[in-house]
Amino acid sequence: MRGESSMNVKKSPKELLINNLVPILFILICAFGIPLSGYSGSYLLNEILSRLGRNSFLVLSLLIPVMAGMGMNFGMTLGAMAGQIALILVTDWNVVGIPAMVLAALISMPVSVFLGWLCGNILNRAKGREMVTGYIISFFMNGVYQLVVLYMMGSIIPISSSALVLPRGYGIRNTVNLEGMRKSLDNLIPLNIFGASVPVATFILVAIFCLIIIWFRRTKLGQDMRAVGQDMEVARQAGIKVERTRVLSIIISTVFAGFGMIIYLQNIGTLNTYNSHSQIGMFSIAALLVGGASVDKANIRNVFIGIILFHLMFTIAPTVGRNLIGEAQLGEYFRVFVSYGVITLALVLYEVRKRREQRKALEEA
Amino acid sequence: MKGISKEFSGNRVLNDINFRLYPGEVLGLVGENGAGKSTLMKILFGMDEIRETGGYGGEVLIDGKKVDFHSSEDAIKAGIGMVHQEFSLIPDFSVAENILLNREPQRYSVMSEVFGKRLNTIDSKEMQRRALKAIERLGVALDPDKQISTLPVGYKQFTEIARELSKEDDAEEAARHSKDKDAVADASSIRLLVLDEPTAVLSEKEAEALLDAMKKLSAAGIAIIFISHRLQEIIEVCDSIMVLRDGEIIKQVDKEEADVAKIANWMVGRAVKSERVKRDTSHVSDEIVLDVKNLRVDMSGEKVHDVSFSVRRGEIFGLGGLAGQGKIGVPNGIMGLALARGDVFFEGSKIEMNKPSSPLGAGIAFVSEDRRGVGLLLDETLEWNVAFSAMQVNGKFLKKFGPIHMRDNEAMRKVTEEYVDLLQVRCTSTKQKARQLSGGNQQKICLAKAFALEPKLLFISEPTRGIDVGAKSLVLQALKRYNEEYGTTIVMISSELEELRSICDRIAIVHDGGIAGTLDATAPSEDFGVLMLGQVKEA
Amino acid sequence: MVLDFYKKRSFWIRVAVIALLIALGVWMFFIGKQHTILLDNNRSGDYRPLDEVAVSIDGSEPLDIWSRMRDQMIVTGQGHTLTVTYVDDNWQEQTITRELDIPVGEVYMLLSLPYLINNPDSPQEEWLTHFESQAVAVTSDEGSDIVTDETAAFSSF
Amino acid sequence: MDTAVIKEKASQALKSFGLPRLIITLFLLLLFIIAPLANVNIASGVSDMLTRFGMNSILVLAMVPMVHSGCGLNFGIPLGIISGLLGATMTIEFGFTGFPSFLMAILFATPFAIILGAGYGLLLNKVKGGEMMIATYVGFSSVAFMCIMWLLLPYDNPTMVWGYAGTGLRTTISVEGAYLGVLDDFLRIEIGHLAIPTGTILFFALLALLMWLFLRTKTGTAMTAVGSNPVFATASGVSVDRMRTLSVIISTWLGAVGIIVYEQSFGFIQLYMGPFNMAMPAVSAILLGGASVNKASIANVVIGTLLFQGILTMTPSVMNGLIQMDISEVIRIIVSNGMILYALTRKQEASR
Repeated sequence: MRGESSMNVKKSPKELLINNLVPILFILICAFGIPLSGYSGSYLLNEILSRLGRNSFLVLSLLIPVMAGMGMNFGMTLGAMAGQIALILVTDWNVVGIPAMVLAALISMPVSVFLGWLCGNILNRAKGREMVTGYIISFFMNGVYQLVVLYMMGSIIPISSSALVLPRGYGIRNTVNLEGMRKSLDNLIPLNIFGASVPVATFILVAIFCLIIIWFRRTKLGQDMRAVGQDMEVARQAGIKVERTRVLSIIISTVFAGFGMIIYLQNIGTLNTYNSHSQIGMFSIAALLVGGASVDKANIRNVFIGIILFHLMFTIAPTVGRNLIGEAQLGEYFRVFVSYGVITLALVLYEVRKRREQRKALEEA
Repeated sequence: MKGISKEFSGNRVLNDINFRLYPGEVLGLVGENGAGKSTLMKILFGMDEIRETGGYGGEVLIDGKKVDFHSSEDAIKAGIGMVHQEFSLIPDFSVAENILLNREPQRYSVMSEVFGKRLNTIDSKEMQRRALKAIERLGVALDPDKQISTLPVGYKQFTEIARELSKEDDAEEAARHSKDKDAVADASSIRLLVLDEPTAVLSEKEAEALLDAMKKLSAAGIAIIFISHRLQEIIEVCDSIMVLRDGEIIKQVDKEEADVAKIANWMVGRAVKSERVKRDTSHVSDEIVLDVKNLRVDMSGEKVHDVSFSVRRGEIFGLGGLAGQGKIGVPNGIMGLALARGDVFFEGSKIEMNKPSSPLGAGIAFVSEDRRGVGLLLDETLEWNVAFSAMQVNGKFLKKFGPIHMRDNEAMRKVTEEYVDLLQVRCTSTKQKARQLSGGNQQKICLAKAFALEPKLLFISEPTRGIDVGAKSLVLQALKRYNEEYGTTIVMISSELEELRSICDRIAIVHDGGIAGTLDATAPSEDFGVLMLGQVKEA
Repeated sequence: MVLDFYKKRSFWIRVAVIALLIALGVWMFFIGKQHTILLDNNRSGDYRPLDEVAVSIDGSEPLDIWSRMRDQMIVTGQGHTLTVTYVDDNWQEQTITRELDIPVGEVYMLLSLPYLINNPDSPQEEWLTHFESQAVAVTSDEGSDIVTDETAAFSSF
Repeated sequence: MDTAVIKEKASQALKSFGLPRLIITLFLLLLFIIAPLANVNIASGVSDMLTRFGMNSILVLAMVPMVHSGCGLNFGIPLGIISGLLGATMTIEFGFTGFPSFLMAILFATPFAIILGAGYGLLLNKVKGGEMMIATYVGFSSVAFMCIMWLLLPYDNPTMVWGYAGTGLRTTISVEGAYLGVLDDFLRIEIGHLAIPTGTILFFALLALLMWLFLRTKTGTAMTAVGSNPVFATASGVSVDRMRTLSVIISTWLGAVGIIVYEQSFGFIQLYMGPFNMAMPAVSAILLGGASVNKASIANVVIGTLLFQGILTMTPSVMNGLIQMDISEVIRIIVSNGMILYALTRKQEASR
């Protein structure tokens, strides 16, 4: 409702262009790239549906901290780590299928809550630079994650399966096979259209999550978060517990990121123990920004547009690179460049706009 | 309120204040900046700030019962509402959301049983209803669905007042929902509303609507304390008027007895404490050294619309006026620190706007009112603070090795020591960090910085703000001596009229972004008071 | 008073929710856990192996197990229906259907077919026993090289 | 009175030293003390530490100018590294050898560093307040962009391009025959296990001295003032944007020189994703040396690099000797990022 009312404010076409520069750029890249890639429509559809299924949950988990004015939650990696630890344990216990996913989600929850609480409290001490701090936290926690998974699992935390533990007796192997739950959610309700399989059950979960977010916006806590996000001082004067609200937003985001990671990995089917999580934050954030979100405004529509555009580019880039220059590697690098470039561009546009608005506000006062 | 007094670190800002207020009475509270109005209201409102600085003396009685608020929430409970000068509104929220900020009516939700009450959903219909109710009481046309950031200032003000009014509904709600009878007794409706300069930012029409609203509220039995600098309004709407000066009640009268001139006199007319110091004006010539024409400055809170004045060589020229009227904007605009337009001529040549190096290069220096923000490098040594500007502008304190200009630490130390002695700066060494000095000594360092530039013209803005009496007179003395010894022209900007009158030759009063008039410093204080309040006398 | 009462209530509700979640986890653990049942057609005590026997669990495709052979079936969850089809001494095809319940915490179970067929009504413990698995041979030895490089994920994404 | 002042100064000094730095210093000392128990030769440990100090110190020094001008920590140092890589590959492409190749590498890198640095500086001026996050991503995107360029640029020296394709640079290129060890071996001191790369350390000392002198010039003073209080600097007629851009250019150039010095000691040019993770160690080293987001000195550089590289060299050998478990990588990640986190959260605390 509010989003629309702010859209109604008249904007010049130039401003409209700048505000939507990132999605427009991506539509152009895709429009240019799809014919060059030579992929069939059904292949692309299949690919997009599957990627939409596995990534939506992760990207949606970013929305709540944006609402609370904390920017892109680079700390969502922490949730991904919690999800992965849960998956390793579940795999070791030989649990498979949907029960394995539910169990992993349940195990990841307390870990995510703890990590989110930690992250939120650190971010409260670094107000105004939440993003860079969150980013460093994710690196820092990666060290802790390695300490746990590479050194403590199998030695302190009992892991019995020799398929998981390194030959030296402790530490988890590079890859963990999730054969037991591979696509168990995606294929729970089978459906095929135009030769593309649709992960119906996953989409249902995503839809439920969307409804939760919409409902959450209308709760007292959601309202408080929006207030805190817009003006911390005013919110504090009105008696809202600013710090606590911010921590809660990060906790919620981390927990859902953990769930998202589990959904993501059941689709992939293998867990790269030491690097599945490390880039997930970046790709999710890039996707959200591609969808037209900015550091202080993001909605569900941005999520889906973003995933579709970003992953379309991701799918076609290597073949376009090969067809254009004869080097698939080039396409790989190109998509890496674009992911980083998009975040850079979106951050720069946000900062420039913020400064412009500040100046405007100053002139008006 | 009885016998209220308050000290800030030994500085008595309020002294034995007594007043009474009846239901439905509108009390106008007037006084110069720093007269103690805000402090008084803060005490009434139980602000943390007051307790943290050592509490207050005297007592506050409501309905004859002594009260002691421990927080502003207590004050709200007792039915006191306050609308501050700065808006505390969330820009992207609607009017209704802002009115009921953090007091939103909620609907029960199952999730709240698990995750706590904050997961109750917000009842937007009820919110709408209650917002409308408050707006209706205020009697203005305000759409509760409008987004705050799209509203003109006046409506923002109404939203804030409506918020205070809506608080009594909370009490009712609480009483209705609660099974506990005690809560009902606890919850009283709003009795007293404090409006701190609500009309300062309003257009005339908006202000009128606000005054109407105030009359309506007072008719409904709500007492109002109205703080304003617009005396006309005060006289129009208030039942009685109280004038504060230097922390004391100068006068409390019914409105029938008051008129603008009288009030103005009470406000500024100080018992003549400081006799005007004798000045040697032999070096003052009639030559115009600085000529400002149609200056316009965009500076937040200190906008200048159209200011023209000229300063003679060698004189001390004062710029006075109430806070927020634009006097601070003048030097900041000329020095290129705030966005400015207009023509400024110095010694006949034009000064480029929005380019600090232009006035600096021409020999104009500026001591900013914002010492810590603009005036000093808080984390650097005194030597840096004193010598930096002169080094960058005049190329002083440098050793030259061909094209390379190295800092001359020895020269910097010397000049700093010189000024430390001259201005009696209390510091352990010239290597001390500026942050560690007291306000008065920081101000002296700012002066030293300006003197080190050896300017032909010196702007000095609020030189005595926030420093103690001893330092005050020292700073003023130093300025006067500097002016007399070197013939430097000084333009001094101050909110304290007496201070200006004590050392300036001529004083221009800035009101509403323009010059209300220029008077000789020896003119009677009532004349200044009238100018300050915007009652332009056609000369 | 009111506050206290509320606090208590919400406290208990929270405890109940947490207990519910834990219970859900335990339930998931049981219904999702995989077990390997080794179907053994070797001599067991006095019972000689059968010539040919087909085993199906929970209606799966029947698995033929020849004499003196052992095969395995992977099942998920605790309770299962076992169907054993064999040819008896009179060349008559016989079918035994039994419910089996894998004990908590077991991963490998050894099911002795000859014993079961000869004692179709005996208690489960007599023909379904714990089996200590040897370490499963790992096919590849890739584990020693751990890649912890943050950039490595690009290719895998 | 005097004793009180001294006491206060002592506690101030302890505070500014910071708990994490204290812990890490003690940890490093402990490592050296128990090194003999783990059969680790202290002399070779010190040599390793000095070699790595020489390799990394200039990259750490590159942090100083931007911190001084208030641009924060230069997470965008990969941009400078890219300039250095361009210089390094060009010097090999044109077939320079020996010490001239080293000088030529720096010379070739300089225009790139200036152009890239200027562009980067202008960008950072537009985003004041959000520099660090954007710097990080500018670094990353430029690395990814150069990945494409390394494949496409028309290099054809057979020592550098992929053998089978004849185009596209290899991931690692040896600098043997070019400038391998030109500084390390200059006046090299070897006593038993102890080896000191004198030339590299002298070269660092030279640059550090130049930096020290620069910060004492009129311009350098203005730069520091810009970082300390930009409004004050503006009020004194200094152009804040110009100073900031200048600092970014110097920082970028030092990054370029830093990577070339790194390569002459390391022996290889690492292209593609190589520069990707170069920022974090440099940033955390200077923070470890006691710098904060807005204050840094040459001493911070020296102390920080020694401590950081000391931990990096001593932990694996000692740990391996003691418990046969190599957790040095994990310690590196936790220490370096923990240090940055500490710095990011500290200033806020101080201002409160």
